[in-house]
Amino acid sequence: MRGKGLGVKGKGSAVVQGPVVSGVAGSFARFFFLAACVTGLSHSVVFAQTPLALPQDVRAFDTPSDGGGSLTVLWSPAPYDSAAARYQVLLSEGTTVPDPAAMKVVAEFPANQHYVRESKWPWWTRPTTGDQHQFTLRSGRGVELKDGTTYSITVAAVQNDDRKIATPVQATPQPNWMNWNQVNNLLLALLFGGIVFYAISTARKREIFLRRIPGLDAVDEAIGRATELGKPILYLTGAHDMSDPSTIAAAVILGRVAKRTAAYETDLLVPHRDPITMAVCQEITKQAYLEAGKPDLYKDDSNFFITSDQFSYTAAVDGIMLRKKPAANFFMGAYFAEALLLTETGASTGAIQIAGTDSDHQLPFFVTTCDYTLIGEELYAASAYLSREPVQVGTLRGQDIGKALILGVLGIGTLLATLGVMLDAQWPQLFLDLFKDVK
Amino acid sequence: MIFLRRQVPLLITLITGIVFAAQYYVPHPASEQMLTSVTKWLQIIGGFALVLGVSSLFHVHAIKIRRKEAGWGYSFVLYVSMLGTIAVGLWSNGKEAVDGTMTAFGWIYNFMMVPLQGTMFAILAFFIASAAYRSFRARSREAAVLLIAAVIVMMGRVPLGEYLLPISGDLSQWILNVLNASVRRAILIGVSLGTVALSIKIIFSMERSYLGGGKE
Amino acid sequence: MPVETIIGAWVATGLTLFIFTFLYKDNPLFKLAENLYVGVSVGYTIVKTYDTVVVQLIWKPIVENGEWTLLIPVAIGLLMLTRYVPKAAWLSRYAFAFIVGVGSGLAIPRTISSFILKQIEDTVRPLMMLVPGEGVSFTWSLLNPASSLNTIIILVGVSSVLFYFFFSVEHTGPGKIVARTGILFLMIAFGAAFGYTVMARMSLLIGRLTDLIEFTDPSYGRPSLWLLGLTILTLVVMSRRSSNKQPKEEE
Amino acid sequence: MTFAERMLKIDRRIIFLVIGFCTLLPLLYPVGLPIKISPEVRGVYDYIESLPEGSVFLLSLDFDPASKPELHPQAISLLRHAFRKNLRVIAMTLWVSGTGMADQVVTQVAREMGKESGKDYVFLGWSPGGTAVIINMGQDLYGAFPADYNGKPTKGLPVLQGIANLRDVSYAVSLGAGNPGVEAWYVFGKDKYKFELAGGCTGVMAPGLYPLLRSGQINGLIGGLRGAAEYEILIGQKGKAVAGMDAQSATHLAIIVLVIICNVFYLSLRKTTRQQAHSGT
Repeated sequence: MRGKGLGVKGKGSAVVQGPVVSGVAGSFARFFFLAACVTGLSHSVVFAQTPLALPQDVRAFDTPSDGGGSLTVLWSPAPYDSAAARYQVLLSEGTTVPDPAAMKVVAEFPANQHYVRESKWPWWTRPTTGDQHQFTLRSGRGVELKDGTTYSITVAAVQNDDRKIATPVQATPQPNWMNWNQVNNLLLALLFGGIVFYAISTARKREIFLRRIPGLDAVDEAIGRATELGKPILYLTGAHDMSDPSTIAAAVILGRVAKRTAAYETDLLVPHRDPITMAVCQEITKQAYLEAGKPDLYKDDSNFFITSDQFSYTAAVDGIMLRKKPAANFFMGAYFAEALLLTETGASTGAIQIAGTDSDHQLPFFVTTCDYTLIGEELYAASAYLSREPVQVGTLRGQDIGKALILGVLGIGTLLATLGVMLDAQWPQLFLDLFKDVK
Repeated sequence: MIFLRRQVPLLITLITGIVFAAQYYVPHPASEQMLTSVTKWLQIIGGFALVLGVSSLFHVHAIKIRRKEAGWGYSFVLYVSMLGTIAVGLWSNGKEAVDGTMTAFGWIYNFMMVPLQGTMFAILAFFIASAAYRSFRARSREAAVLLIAAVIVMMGRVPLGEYLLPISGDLSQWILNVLNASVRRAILIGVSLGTVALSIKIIFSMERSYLGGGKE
Repeated sequence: MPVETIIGAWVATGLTLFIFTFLYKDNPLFKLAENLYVGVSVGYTIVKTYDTVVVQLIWKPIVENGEWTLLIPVAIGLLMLTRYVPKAAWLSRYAFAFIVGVGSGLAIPRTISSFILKQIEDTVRPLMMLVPGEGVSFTWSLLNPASSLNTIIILVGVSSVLFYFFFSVEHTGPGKIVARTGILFLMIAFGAAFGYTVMARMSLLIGRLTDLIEFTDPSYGRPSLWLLGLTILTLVVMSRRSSNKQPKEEE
Repeated sequence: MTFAERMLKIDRRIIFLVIGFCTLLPLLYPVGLPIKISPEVRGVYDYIESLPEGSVFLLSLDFDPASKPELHPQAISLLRHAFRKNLRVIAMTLWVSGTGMADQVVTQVAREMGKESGKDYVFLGWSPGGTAVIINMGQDLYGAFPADYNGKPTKGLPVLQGIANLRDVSYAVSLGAGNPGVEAWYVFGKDKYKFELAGGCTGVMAPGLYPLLRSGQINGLIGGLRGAAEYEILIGQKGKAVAGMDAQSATHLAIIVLVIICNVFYLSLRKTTRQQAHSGT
């Protein structure tokens, strides 16, 4: 919380008059005005028991950016704003009020509360300067505001037995078609969508640079060692089916591994948990052997189905590891609790183990039990790097740009926020509000 | 025909996707009403989706039994237990308890499903222990950092650890609250960008794997 | 104690022990329990789905309140099931298109608001704090998560990890240092996750053993002790048999 | 084979036995070490303490029997606390296989505290759709759950008087073991319907929820059995979680010792192989 006695209006500071605009228009001008007001206010004094006066500049309007059934009242701060005095919000149906004193009291609170700056509205929807009083009345307990009905509404100041009621003003609650508070969210969605589209279309036209993923070097090394030892290679594609991006990535990387095993003439074992994934992987392996120029070495049963049950599958694969003692184990794709059971057995046989998964809950175990781990998005990146498919590469690039933007916002934002505190200024909010989740 | 089979589904995705993304920004009661109805629909469709998931299991095991593949006896056990549970469940009106007294369905749930499912994951405790002894090695500087952090958190989260090494409590609190939170936040932001990108690609039919196989 | 509870205690204990036999090795007792588990839980899901979806969400609202519009989701749901009719399988795409479309649409703004904006908002904090009475100053306390020092650490952590997952920039020069910082942060977070996962798995074991201890009570007839003996005996007999058989199988 | 190699290759079933005993012994002979309360757990407790009588408390038990040992004690403590404060309790689950367990725990605690179904609390049961259920409850509670678990129509239940949707809930706690869980309750619930939210979760989930805790998206976090034990201490009714803490201490220590031994052997092995490599060349 900043500001000492900010709520009390100092001498000479202007009250913003004029029509209340609820849209975005005009907010910039208002904002600078607000900043000027607020900074000029820091040295005010609270007077105790200032005599009561009529609440000034009472304005009421339909609360913007909501689903209806709500009105907002604004009025100017007064010298008597303190915990000792109280404000009442009064309401009645219809446009004429015979006796304001008989209006229904719908809210009552200490006079030093409910300022515009306490509301969560960002600068582009703030109806007026931060020092003004604001109260938003909603349909709920004891009050019912019907959309389309005109209400008279006013504010009374109360101190001890004294009660001063301002002239009632009229307003009609209405549902709105746009929540302007969330417009930053919408802009970001559109911006990011545009970036992704742009990146994908660029990737379709020309090669986009992707850095080499170090884990892929480890893959080659592991296969080389398996060849030296004359032992097979074990490759797992994870627990999910082909609709999961991590399985697709695992299948793409399998293509690369299969090409190498074909070139080195090393045995490849790929036990599966899902029949469809198995069929897809058979195709990929076959293609890889063809590309490596060794179609005769391809065996259909290097890809085989075990069972879809989690622990039975694990027990079977563990059995393979212990019997065949593969020189390298690859764990790509999505994994659950079985991850540890697999990698631990693999480590005990002395195999080189390389993992790649986006299952973050299993990553710690992969990192400690495997020689190399592709962490989270690295798995997708590795697959995009190998496949060079424009949509994949483009998406990766688009996300990179998104991340760069966020990094920039973090840096600039922190700088501005710090300046804001040091200089006791409000203008950094102009930027910071853009990246706030406000409703 | 191609239009009906290929274009129309993509069009449905495009329209529903845009409409429900836009709905978020529209507070009007009409838009809220639409959201209410459609989420209710999604609940019902969700029920059908469960049937879909279950039926593939039916299929796999039915084949096993029919062909008398190795271990078909277990598939038989699976079938019998499933049909038995369904019969008992329907007989008990799908309620585990009526006014606090257990039904036969509740009995199956409490004395079969709960211990079975609970134990399935409890055995992992043993495997973690054996892995701790055999393979949690500081192979690299990174793995060493991981293991040290893990040991501190393990100490700090149990009374004995805090008793033996009083600072471990505060230290693990700091690791979780500051270091861990910052990393998780970065991951969350990265994953969210991925989610949004994927959703956009799906809506604009650049990503179609969800439509699955099936001949055109 | 009611008879069904005593029988239940025996069954629960037996099944728990069957699953624990996996620790010895994969064996028929474990497989039996595992398949029983899959069967029972699938059966349970089917019953619950029927009871909730068909009875509560579809039948009653339509029959009692005349909400005929609910036939639309039913139709969409049925379309989904055409997947098993090869000739009409393409119809299921309409259902998936609808679900995936709505799901993607719902996800975009909500993900941005909850996981991007909210997280940025909380990371972007002033590095200096307004301390009452002292003015603007830098707070060093590590234990206060909101202190200036921790704000900087979080900023460094978030930025370096975000940078680590950058794929269109080579990690060289200063980038290498940032990426290395990122990986260190990542490893610490993985360590924390590791510690917590150990804790979770141990808790599950504690929970199961607490139940087993409860079932050593004479009022249940001490099922834990009896069945433990029986399970071990079975395992011994089975391993004897398989070791007799093994040589033949291996030729 | 060196000593270190031989030690590393011992049968893992010996380790299994060690862990088994480390768990069993403290359960049979408890010590009762003091448990410190963390600010995350206190956040939940304090908020429930601050709620006036008759406030609406929603407890979503989003877990299945696999996480029972961790989340069941949390549910019991939270319900005891809420009932003691005379809050109106709405309980439900998003996980189908947790329905029976959730019903059982709610009924059991309600009975123990002398509360009446329909008047003081309601158990809504399960509904399919995951996140769709949350949105639908936010729009119209009675549309998402036309009837409670026992088949009674939810409209007109005294406990739900004045509640139309999630906006009328004062405090919601999701006890989540995965997805849908705490995060889903924020994204599809609190984000729009503005109720206060806290999470209880398994140890596996806990570290991932800290960013949400820091940013105030959840105002408290009860993590795993340890969190449950802290809550039991806070409400002054010790239960299964506190009883399990000694065993938890023992097993953690055992694992730490195992990790250290593993690395000592590993490093000594690496040293010898390096020396051999040097002398060999």
